[in-house]
Amino acid sequence: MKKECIAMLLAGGQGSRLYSLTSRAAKPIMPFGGKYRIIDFPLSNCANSGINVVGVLTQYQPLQLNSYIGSGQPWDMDISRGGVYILPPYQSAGSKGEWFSGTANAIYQNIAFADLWEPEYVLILSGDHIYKMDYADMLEQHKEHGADCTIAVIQVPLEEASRFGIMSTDEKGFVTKFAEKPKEPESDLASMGIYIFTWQKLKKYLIEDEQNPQSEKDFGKNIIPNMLNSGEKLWAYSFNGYWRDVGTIDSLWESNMDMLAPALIDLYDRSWPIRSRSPIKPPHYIGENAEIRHSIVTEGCDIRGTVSNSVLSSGVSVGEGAVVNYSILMPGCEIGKNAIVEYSIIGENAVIGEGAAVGSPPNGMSDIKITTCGPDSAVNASARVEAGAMIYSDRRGK
Amino acid sequence: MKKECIAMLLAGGQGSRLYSLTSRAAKPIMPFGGKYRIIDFPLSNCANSGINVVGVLTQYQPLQLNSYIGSGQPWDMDISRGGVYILPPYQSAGSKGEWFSGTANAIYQNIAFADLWEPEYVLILSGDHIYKMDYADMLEQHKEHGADCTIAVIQVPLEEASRFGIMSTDEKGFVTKFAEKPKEPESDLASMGIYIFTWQKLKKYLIEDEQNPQSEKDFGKNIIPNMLNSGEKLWAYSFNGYWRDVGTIDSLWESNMDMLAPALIDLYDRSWPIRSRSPIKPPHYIGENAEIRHSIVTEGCDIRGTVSNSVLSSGVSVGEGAVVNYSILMPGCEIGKNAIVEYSIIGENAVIGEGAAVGSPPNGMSDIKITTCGPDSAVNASARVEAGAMIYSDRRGK
Amino acid sequence: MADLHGLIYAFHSSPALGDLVMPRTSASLPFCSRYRLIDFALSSMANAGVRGVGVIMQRDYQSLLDHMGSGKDWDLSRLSGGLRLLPPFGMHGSSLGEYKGGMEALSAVRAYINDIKQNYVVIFRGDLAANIDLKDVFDAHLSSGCQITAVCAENACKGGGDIRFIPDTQGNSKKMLFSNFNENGALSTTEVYVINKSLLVNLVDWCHSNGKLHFHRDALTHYLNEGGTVGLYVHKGYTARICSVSDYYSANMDMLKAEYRNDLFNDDNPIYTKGRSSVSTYYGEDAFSRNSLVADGCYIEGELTNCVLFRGVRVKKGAKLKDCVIMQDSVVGENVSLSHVIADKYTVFSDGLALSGSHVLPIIVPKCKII
Amino acid sequence: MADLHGLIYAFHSSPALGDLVMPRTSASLPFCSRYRLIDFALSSMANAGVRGVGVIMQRDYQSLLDHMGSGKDWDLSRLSGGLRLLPPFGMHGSSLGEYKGGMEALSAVRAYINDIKQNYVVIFRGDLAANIDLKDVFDAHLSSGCQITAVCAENACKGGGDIRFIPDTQGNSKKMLFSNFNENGALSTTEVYVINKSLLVNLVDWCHSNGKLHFHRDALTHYLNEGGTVGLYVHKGYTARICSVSDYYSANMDMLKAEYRNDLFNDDNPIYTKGRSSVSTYYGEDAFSRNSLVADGCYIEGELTNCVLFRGVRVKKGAKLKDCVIMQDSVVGENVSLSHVIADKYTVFSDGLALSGSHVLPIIVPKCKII
Repeated sequence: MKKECIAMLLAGGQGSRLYSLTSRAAKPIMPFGGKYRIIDFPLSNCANSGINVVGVLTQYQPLQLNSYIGSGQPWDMDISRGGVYILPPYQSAGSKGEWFSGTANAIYQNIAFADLWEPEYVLILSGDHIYKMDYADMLEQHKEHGADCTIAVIQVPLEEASRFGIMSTDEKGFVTKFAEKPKEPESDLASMGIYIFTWQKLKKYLIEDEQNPQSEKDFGKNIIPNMLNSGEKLWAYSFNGYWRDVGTIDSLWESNMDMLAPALIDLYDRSWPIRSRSPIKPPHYIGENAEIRHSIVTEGCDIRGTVSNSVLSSGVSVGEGAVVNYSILMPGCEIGKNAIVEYSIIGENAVIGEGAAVGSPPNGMSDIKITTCGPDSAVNASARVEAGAMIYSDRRGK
Repeated sequence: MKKECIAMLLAGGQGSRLYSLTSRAAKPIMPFGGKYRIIDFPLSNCANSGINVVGVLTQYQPLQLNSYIGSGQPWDMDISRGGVYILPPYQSAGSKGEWFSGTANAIYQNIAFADLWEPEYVLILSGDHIYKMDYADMLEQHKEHGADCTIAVIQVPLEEASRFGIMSTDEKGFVTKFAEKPKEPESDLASMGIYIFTWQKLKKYLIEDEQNPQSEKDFGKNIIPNMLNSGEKLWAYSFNGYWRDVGTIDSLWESNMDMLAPALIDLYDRSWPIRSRSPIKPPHYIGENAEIRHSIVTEGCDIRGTVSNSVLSSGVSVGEGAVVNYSILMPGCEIGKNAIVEYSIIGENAVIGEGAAVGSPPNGMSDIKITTCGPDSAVNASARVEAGAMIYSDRRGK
Repeated sequence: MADLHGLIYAFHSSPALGDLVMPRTSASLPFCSRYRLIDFALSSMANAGVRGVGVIMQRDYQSLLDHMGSGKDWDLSRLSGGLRLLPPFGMHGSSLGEYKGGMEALSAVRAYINDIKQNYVVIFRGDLAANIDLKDVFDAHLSSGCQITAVCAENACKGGGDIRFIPDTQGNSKKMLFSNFNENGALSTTEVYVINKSLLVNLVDWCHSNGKLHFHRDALTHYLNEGGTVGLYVHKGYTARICSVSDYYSANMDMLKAEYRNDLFNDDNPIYTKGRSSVSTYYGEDAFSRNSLVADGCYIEGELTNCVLFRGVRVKKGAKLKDCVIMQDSVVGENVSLSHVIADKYTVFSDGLALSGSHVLPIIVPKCKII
Repeated sequence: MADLHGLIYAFHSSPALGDLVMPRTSASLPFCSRYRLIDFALSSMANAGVRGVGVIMQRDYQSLLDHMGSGKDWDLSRLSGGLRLLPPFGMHGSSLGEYKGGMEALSAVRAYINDIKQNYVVIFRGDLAANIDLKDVFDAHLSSGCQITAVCAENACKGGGDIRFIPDTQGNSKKMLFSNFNENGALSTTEVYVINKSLLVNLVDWCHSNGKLHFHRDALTHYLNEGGTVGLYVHKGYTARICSVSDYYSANMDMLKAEYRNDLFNDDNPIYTKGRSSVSTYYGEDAFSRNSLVADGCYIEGELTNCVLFRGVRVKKGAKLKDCVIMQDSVVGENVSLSHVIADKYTVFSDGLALSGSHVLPIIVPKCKII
């Protein structure tokens, strides 16, 4: 079954910089922006871009990811000639099986999957970015410039450039230099970690890289530099829209807060829907004495207290007299009566006891300390959780 | 989401005793009986027995298995409160991940999956048996006798008993003794490898067994003997119907031949349908000069030669003048003009050249030697493949 | 898997619902922010393990077809059984108007009823908002030994008819009342019935050959006259039949009360509905909301008090909504002031408009109207 | 994803098909062992990347509903677009009989046509057995600059009408012929058209306001009279329109020829159909089969020569079938002898029976008949 372009989504990691929040499930299905999970963004982008074969490479707690993706129906990908495929590590004849040891190795181990579709191009995505992008447009440029690899790039403030893979380009837009997290960045063009490769070319470099015992088997550290050194044509695809990496607690909090500013990224735009799997919940209810302002609220919530500048996923309850401010409440968490939650991320099904106080506002905006409570964690009634603290899951046996 | 009983299907192994036939895909999706794959039998039995949560534990080449099972729709299991779940090995917080090291370990590693459904009972199945069984009836007996574990048993000829796990029972039917492959069997009641456990009880034994470094983490060798020694109640559920293990070349051939004797196992019975995922193929065509007798033929076949006593999966072609006798032709294989195929198993998409001769009839029925050609293998025109030979896949690069 | 087959009456458009049923039947009326009335019948059946359901339709059923699709959202998309839509077959020219009664509708799908494999049938009105434990009803039916069991509401069914049963000492009934003349202990029927398939077939045939069209007036009366007994099952939860604008309005307002809402929508017996992928609801800097139910996908910059909002509604700055029901994708312009208004789908209220109805006579704005 | 929307005429039951269309429309006629005629229209569209398809139905469409379900088997079960069944809406009492022509049918679904998001529409007859590369047709339509393109068959469409177009030097046409009077180079239309949506809407409105009902006689004639040009696309593959018993019989017999069969059913543009899980076909010890097509699930102990068997057919010992079409789940008893027989679904031939028709006049045994 031939497809011009298929996508491979790297959803492998635990996302260990998110600490307690990912102790129960992989980062790509972290709740985000109320209604979503992070992986909804790349999956919806694929569907909207007309790419209908997506391999999801994963080896960390795949059960929830598996159930979440299911048949792919919510993203309109439950089709007989394509779909979303979960690709775990596996054993094969004469091999005891190997865990994915790097981003490039993960693709290497799934060459057979890609070959099934006889693709001309392969799009490599990761599961921890929030953005809307038309991959078809990127593919157009890749073809137009006869590139072997096209890398999506975005301008970043020069002072932050050393956190990214930084590209230099010639006047036409071809990449001339690539430096992974350079100390002294020569440009402000950062790689977004989104690549289109001409498949036969990528396959060659993947197979070569496997032979090199020194290699970290990583796209940014090995494959891209190797291609550049060998004189392959690498095109830089410029992207101007909203794009955030949500790999840390701070960036997760910030990008959720961004969702309260529809000018940054318009999720209400019906021409580019971000789709998700929704639980079965009645509408949300705002109580007699509730106050709600500048916030996102999802079906199944029951709000009796005061909520402002916050993002509430489905099935959250906020008791009478409680105050929630600048916080992210993930699905099913309960905020007890008269509790105060500020500048915090509360994980799925966590329970904040009556009158407890979690987190506190910063002294000036540069000093924000986000407080986190892991999924299923509990904060006792009237307890005080200091700003920046991290409560691990400890409540339930499962 | 509470379910009284869920099933866990052990589809893990490569099935290495099938040699070349399983070099590309796991045993449970080995084509069988024309229309089927082996896993269709336990899956259909589950559906017909009203069990609609099935975890499929696998770590060997899962891609084809994954695609075959898909959303579970062919078995009527694409439901929102249940379904078929592929369970590969995985990493979790603080663990590098572990391959399944035995049947019991595989279930142990997926305790969290089972607990999701809060089951009272767990049915353990394997992916290499051909039979029709009403698990609901077995569960009834389990409950009726207050058993901790119920083992399905079948009478086998005493001279073959040493190949099985052999049970002795008291006059009521409770198991008093269990011996894995005993040299001198005390009974002719063999375990079919189908168990129902009271889940909390099984969980306890699984957790204990994990602590024992000497254990092989196997149901037959460890869990069942441990339960018996600890005085748990083990009930033997007697089964009288057709049941075959298809773990070897000989047994795979024999049980396919059994399908030509509808008196043994009635697949045309609409009250207990065995369902499968069908490829999209037109009806089969029997040519002007073809002869076909005592055989099973599936959609998409194109038969121009003579076929007798054989089982043909979908999309098989048999050229003019070719003779196929006592053979199993798996999906998409091609038998060239004037070729002779006897007492053979021809793998998926294998090509037998014109005028080639594969296998030969035995001298007397005790001396049958089955010839096998692996998936995608090729036999050159006019070549001769001796009885009992095994051709490995070598033709195509994929 | 219960030995029970479902039949839903979804052909009726109650005239007292006025403009609300112009584009649809009563069963496909949107309700409580994200549901349609028929979701209650479908979900009650699905939750009881009913695997085969026939939906009797007649005209104006496009919105029902769109809503139900293959039945997948209720797990009723099955290889055998599943959801079957039953337009009138083989009735060429015989009845152009709406079915005049339940038995006429059942006669029209007589062939389907005949092929039902289950031994028992549950009949459910598509315009009933009630989460009924049909497994429990079915158990009661089997243990009573009656050939038909009526599900009665503890309090008279809101907006319901007056048909009641007088229980005997066993809790069954041999007497049905059509008037609302007060008789002690009489129980109102919700018109949900569990009935032996054989009896159903007999009653359909009897009515057909005698030219009788109605379920209660003809079929049940005949059954009781012949000495039959009706089992009575009392459903204690919230029950509303939606036959008029006032029924519709007050049932939506009832949903603002946690007691009623939690009774209809609970995790043990969820009410399923067609999925629609949408974003969460956004409340702006100056938004204000009190005692309101809001679905996903809304964008609220104005004020809501005692309102029920469906998906994708936009309430612009300065708008004030009180005691309103606003259906899907409607837009309320800046500084609009609405009270006691029911706005159908895709309504647009232009900036500055003011409309005020009353609890007794809410104003209905028809579908797609721009005012 | 093509900028092309599909419309399928599935309301027609051709009278010359007699008993074969008693329980169904022409579009839902079973064909070639496991298909229905409408599979060709649906699959041709699906293979061309058409994502939205409306199926125009009128009466007797239960078998179509059952066959198509949500459209999943053609990958037409989509979140937006997908398969829509179009019974006549808002036509209360206006037309009880069958639509008299294509334009009347299109008028009845005018609201649906209006909402089509794509700029081009492909119209396909549900009774046409042809695997047409609509992507290629669409490309030809776009490059010709014509507002409408007719798909013509190289040889006159078997069983087809006589409507033909005379090509000009560019390969387009300004002249349509209704008679089969011989004119050199005239091309027969398969009645598959790609048409600009704007033109389609105009023609529907013009016909509606002028009381015109027919596509060719009224709409196309009007278009040509006004100076319009029809693009011509020649489809080279097998093409049969099934309008009579003889069409039906010979098209099935055609499928025994590899040339025709491989043209209709090829791996590049597969014909999809509703899945039915069944066992493989079993041939017994004494079975004999020559030049026959057999679906899965049959159980054959007798003899077949030049036959087309559908799923689940049982042929008992000693039975001899020659030149027959036997539909799903029929049973042919012991020593039955049949030649030139078309047996509809669930037919039972009792032991020893002999029936013999001719190629010109095959015997039709209606559905569920026991003889």
